[in-house]
Amino acid sequence: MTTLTLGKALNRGLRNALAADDRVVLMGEDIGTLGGVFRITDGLQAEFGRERVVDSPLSEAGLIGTAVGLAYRGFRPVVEIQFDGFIYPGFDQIVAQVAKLHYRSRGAVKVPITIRVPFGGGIGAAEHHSESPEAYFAHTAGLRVVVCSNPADAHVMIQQAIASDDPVLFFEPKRRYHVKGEVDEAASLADAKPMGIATVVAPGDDVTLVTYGALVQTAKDAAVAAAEDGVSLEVIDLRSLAPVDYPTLEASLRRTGRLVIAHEAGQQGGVGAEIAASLTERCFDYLEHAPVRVTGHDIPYPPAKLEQHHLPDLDRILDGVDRVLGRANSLSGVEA
Amino acid sequence: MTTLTLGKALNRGLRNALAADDRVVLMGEDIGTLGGVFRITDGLQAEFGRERVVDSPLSEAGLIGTAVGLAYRGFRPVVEIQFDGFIYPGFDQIVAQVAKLHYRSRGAVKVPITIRVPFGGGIGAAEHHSESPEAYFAHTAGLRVVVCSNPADAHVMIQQAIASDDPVLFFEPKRRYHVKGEVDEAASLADAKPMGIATVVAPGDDVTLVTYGALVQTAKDAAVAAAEDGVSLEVIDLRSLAPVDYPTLEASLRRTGRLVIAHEAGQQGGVGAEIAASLTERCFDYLEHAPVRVTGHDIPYPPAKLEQHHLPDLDRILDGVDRVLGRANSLSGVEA
Amino acid sequence: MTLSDRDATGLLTRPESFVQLVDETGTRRHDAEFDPWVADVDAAALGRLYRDMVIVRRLDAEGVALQRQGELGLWPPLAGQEAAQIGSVRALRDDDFAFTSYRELAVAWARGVAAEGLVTTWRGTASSGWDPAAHRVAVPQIIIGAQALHATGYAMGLRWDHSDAAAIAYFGDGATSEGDVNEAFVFASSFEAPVVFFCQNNQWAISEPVGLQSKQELARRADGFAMPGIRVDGNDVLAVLAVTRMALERARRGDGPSLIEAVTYRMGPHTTADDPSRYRDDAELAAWRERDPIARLLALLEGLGVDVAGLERETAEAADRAAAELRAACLGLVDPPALSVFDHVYAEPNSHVARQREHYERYLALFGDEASDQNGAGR
Amino acid sequence: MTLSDRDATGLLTRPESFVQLVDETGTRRHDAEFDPWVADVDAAALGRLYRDMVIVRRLDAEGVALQRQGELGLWPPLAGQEAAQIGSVRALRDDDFAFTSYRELAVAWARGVAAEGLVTTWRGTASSGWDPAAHRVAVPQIIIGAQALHATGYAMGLRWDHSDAAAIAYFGDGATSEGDVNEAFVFASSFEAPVVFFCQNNQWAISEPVGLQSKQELARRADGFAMPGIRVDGNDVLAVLAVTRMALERARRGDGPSLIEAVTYRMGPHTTADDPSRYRDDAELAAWRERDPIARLLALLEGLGVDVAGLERETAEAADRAAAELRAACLGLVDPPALSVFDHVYAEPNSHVARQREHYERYLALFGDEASDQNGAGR
Ligand SMILES: Cc1ncc(C[n+]2csc(CCOP(=O)(O)OP(=O)(O)O)c2C)c(N)n1
Ligand SMILES: Cc1ncc(C[n+]2csc(CCOP(=O)(O)OP(=O)(O)O)c2C)c(N)n1
Ligand SMILES: [Mg+2]
Ligand SMILES: [Mg+2]
Repeated sequence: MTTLTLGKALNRGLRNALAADDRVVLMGEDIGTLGGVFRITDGLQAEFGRERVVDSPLSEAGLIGTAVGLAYRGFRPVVEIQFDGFIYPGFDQIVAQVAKLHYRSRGAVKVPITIRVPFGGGIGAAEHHSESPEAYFAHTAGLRVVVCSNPADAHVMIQQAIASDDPVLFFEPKRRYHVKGEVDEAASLADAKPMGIATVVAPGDDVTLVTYGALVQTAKDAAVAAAEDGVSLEVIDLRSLAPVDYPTLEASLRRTGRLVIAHEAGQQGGVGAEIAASLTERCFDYLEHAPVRVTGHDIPYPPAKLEQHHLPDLDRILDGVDRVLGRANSLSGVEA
Repeated sequence: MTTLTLGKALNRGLRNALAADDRVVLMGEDIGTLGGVFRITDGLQAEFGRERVVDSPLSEAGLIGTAVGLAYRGFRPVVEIQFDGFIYPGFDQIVAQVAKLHYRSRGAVKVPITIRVPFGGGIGAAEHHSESPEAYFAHTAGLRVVVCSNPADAHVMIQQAIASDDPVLFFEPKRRYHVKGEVDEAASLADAKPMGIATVVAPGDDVTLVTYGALVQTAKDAAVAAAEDGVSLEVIDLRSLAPVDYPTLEASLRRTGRLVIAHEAGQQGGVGAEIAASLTERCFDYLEHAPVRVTGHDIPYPPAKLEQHHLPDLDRILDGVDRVLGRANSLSGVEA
Repeated sequence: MTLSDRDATGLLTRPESFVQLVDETGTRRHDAEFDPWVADVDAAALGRLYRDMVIVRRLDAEGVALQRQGELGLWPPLAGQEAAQIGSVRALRDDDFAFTSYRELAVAWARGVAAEGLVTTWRGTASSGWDPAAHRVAVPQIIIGAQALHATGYAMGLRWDHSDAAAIAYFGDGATSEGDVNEAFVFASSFEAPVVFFCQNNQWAISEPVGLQSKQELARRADGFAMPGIRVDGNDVLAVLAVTRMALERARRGDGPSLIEAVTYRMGPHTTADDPSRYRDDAELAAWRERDPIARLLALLEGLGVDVAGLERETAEAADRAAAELRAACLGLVDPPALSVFDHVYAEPNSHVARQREHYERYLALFGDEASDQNGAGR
Repeated sequence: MTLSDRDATGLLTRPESFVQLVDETGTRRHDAEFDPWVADVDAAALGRLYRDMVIVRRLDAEGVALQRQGELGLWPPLAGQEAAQIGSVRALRDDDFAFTSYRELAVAWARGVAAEGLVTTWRGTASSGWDPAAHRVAVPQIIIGAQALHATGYAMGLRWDHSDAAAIAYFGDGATSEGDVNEAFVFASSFEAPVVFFCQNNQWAISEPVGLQSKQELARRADGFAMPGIRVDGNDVLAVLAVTRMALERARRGDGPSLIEAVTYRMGPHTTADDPSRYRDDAELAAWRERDPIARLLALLEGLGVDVAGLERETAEAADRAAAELRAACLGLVDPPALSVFDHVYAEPNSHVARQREHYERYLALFGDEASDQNGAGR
């Protein structure tokens, strides 16, 4: 076991992937000499050369579109999008090409492209630097969407994403890049838990609290706080948003009968909507209360000084728990 | 009253908007001389000139981006996207600019841009010509998303969308362009029902069936078929997907206790997910069954010969009704 | 629309500004720079190019006919662009890789795609007609310009693989306005990718004349991206062959990308769904008929003393056979089974797709036997 | 990285290929074509340009200091680019409209934006600092290149309004690789929009040298879009003023867009979050210090017999005052009320936002008085 930050765990995972398969190439803006604005690719160009770790011209459509061509040629491109809010110029290439090429070619062309996206807020950044665009991709058939939340997962999941023959949108909770954790660098990938499986990060009986990315830690904190209050939260780190690991969620919800879903992205059409709807379909008879969503507001990401009024935090999650338990909460007395 | 096709009703609505306000400009690929590939803008360039009805170079980002600049200059641009599947190159300008500029500028810059999108399948078309991308936009704060389903609504709603100071994604069910209906061309806009309000198109008591666009007709057919079977469906045409008119939906669902939502778009993170989740939140105690979604599969739009196996149709909607009623259905005997 | 809008590239007024080896009358024009690139092209080779063009024109006509008869959903005719497509595709080596739009019937055909593969997409039985790896032709692209980036990426890979093969990207005049095409120029230039950008300027993007996309000759777009840009008579198969060979050779040498603007004309509608009479006049079409790529080559062959009557007869027979084959393949296509709608969404097993598939299978079973042979070809 | 990658535009080796009216030593170089455009610029006017540049450099330094002291979240320094920004913005008429990126402090300042407006975004109290209509400067753009299309659209509107005002779009060398910028060229050219594309080639896009974006001088990108492309010494305020005036005049005349490449240098980090020592060396910076835009103008003024010591003193005082004002404005900014997070999402009433706002208000009320003055400025 080594103690690594989440960022460094990604760096080591990428390094393993580059070493394991010489068709793996890393591409992105400033990822070479600089090692990326978050230094996730630090040292990799020096080690693997300029044709494996490639500084690209400033164009996201260009990055994704050339990655598609490289996939045609049998490469496994790993593209870094510098910040969440800069993925949209590449949206057409992702949605119309990356997601559809395997289907369109009737399986003849594999598209093992990994698109890494540092995402989410809470870092006091300027506009376009704190977005949570994951729902767009989870709604796009043909893509897999995964999110890591801790160093150990980051290390394994990035390698699994790269090894996957499907295109993977790989979301990294940027505000947790510097948080440390134990990583077993020697562990074999073959034995690792598949990236499509969710993890129960804190067991509990009263409420199932589902989230992903940076909010996993907040949810764990909420479980501790709730426990002091006599409420037992089962916290589940989704890890995969497409497909979602429903068996794990169902098993929990059938026990607790109460579901809270938290994410930073807005509520309307967020990932929480799908999970609430799907779990209501699957577990209706077990539900004691309507699933509760604790999300960012449906607003453009606000200026930094207001972000604490946008992002779900410990208190807002606990308020959601109160709501699902029918205890006094922010909606008490309001017609639901 | 005049009998007009849906396409012609849009044409007349656009004509009214051009005549009413000389800051309204239409822009798009092939909309001038040709009148658009669906002829929705037929005759308008001849009548209003080349600076009001503008054939643009072949670039969707260019179209939307220049529309933003025109909004800065006080114009009200109406952009035609030729087919649903071609909107993605303009996605960045829509999501990062059109949706956010009013917020970003603290209300100083209005963005009264209407983006017209012929959408949906069922026309036997090639790839990228039958998509239902509405959920991407309904998930984007700052945008309004509306869908017309019949000539009368089309005529009024396009004028309302253009008159709105907010950016509007205006979806047109292309496979119903040729369907005729009565339109009151003389009616005043001021008296018209706001585009944000849903319409109960068939009253009923047993099941609330919610849909939009081309499926509204299918849903009405389903109501007729179900009635023969002794089941009374209340069909609601959503009209607005963002925001959704929940009061109308709630009133119905509180009576019926059973909700079916149908759309052509895929299920995962589709508009139906949000509506199911929101109505479960708002009407949990009234629900007799989990809301049922009848949607396109979560697959890239299939080749034409398979589209009837992708799109919800009368039978699939009726199967959904059976499911929500707990009658024998495609999932009978399967663990939900 | 003024004349200058319609013809901003100045073709009609400045024919001398492009590479031409065979003029409209079929006369060989000598060109010190480009002749060497086709020094090997003797009368027999010219005859084969003629044959190619006649066959693809015939196939194209059959496609249109099949569409008119309701056998195909749509067809995007190439008529008029045979020289541009055949001249360029015949310059390729077997291990080069082509990325096309929807209109490059001739490219797919020349790379050996079977008749069936040429029609599946338009009949709607599948979204692609062949295995790209087998023919080294990508799945045709409908999103305008997107394939320019794919070709560039592929070419970057070629370079990193130390291969001396090249990629070629086909797109239209309209496509030059899309960001993707310009970004492809940026990437190709930056990475000195061995890619040839082959723009068929057929004067129209549906109803929009090329002058709306550009007030400058499209070949000149190359300069600002540090590439050579060559303007060629796209109706002169020999000239097209020459410039494409030159550009490919440059790519193989490691000198990077080039842009070719093949000045040609779409003689038919944009697709069978289009009505060009709404936006262009007969006189324009008539003027371009004078520049027909096939007639011109036949005249050249005649001038070279070839028995053109025999060649015509023989070629027409071959073309008819190909057309009959196309028709038979088209009519023989069977509709895919219902559940194949779920095939290949992912390369790896996917729980969500599996579930939806299972649900839909049960749903079909409600209708009894109809659904019996609805199983797809596997995951 | 080889030298040719880093300096593909050849600046260091070919200074003669750009417009320069004042050389690095402060000597006036005469130029028959461009002198007339600045014939009115006498010593007093030069003094005012000097003053502008000194003030914005000082403001910029204050911004960096405020960030280092934790008062601002981020700051993107303009140091080194004063001549490019001041020379161009001072060429504008009041009714022209500027669309900038995040780095054009000097443009906003010169258009009269108050001190507060220059820092709000970076302090994080609002995403914009001024009313675009009041100053005819759009909200600064972070999405690279997007504003080039906005400027073009605005200019199309100017043309349709028969106005003789113009738009100017500021962007960097890196931005030329984005599709949006190239599409802006297409639209501007097609519609003969009165827009000036002003590219500050400051040699770097964060860590990427301009040679990675283009192997060709960026000004040459214009040719393929049928625009004039002018390369100017971006550290020579007089030359920048001249070429921008010329381009604006062309726009006003109805002759359409132009591209200006102002060759300059970002002397500081990309932003205060950046560490340029990771990707560029001191020698490069030192070489560029020799071309400092302010020192050069001072030398010219001295040569013209101006009392430069007096000018320097007086200007330094004005600059210090401006900096103090900036600091005071920054420290005086109050955090916006919590519920203002919901303001202006839409221009019209919106049931969904209203509901979320109401819910959040109730939520805040759970915490008692804290939430009292949390109301926003209205809908
Ligand atoms: C991104 C995108 N926008 C719009 C379309 C609709 N469309 C199909 S073909 C076409 C014109 C293309 O013109 P050009 O590039 O000149 O090629 P040509 O059809 O002439 O071969 C258009 C606008 C599309 N397929 N993709
Ligand atoms: C679409 C997009 N992609 C990436 C970024 C991240 N980014 C911010 S500034 C920058 C470099 C810009 O370089 P240049 O255009 O030369 O302008 P400069 O910063 O040098 O003024 C990058 C890559 C962004 N803001 N927007
Ligand atoms: Mg064309
Ligand atoms: Mg720069």
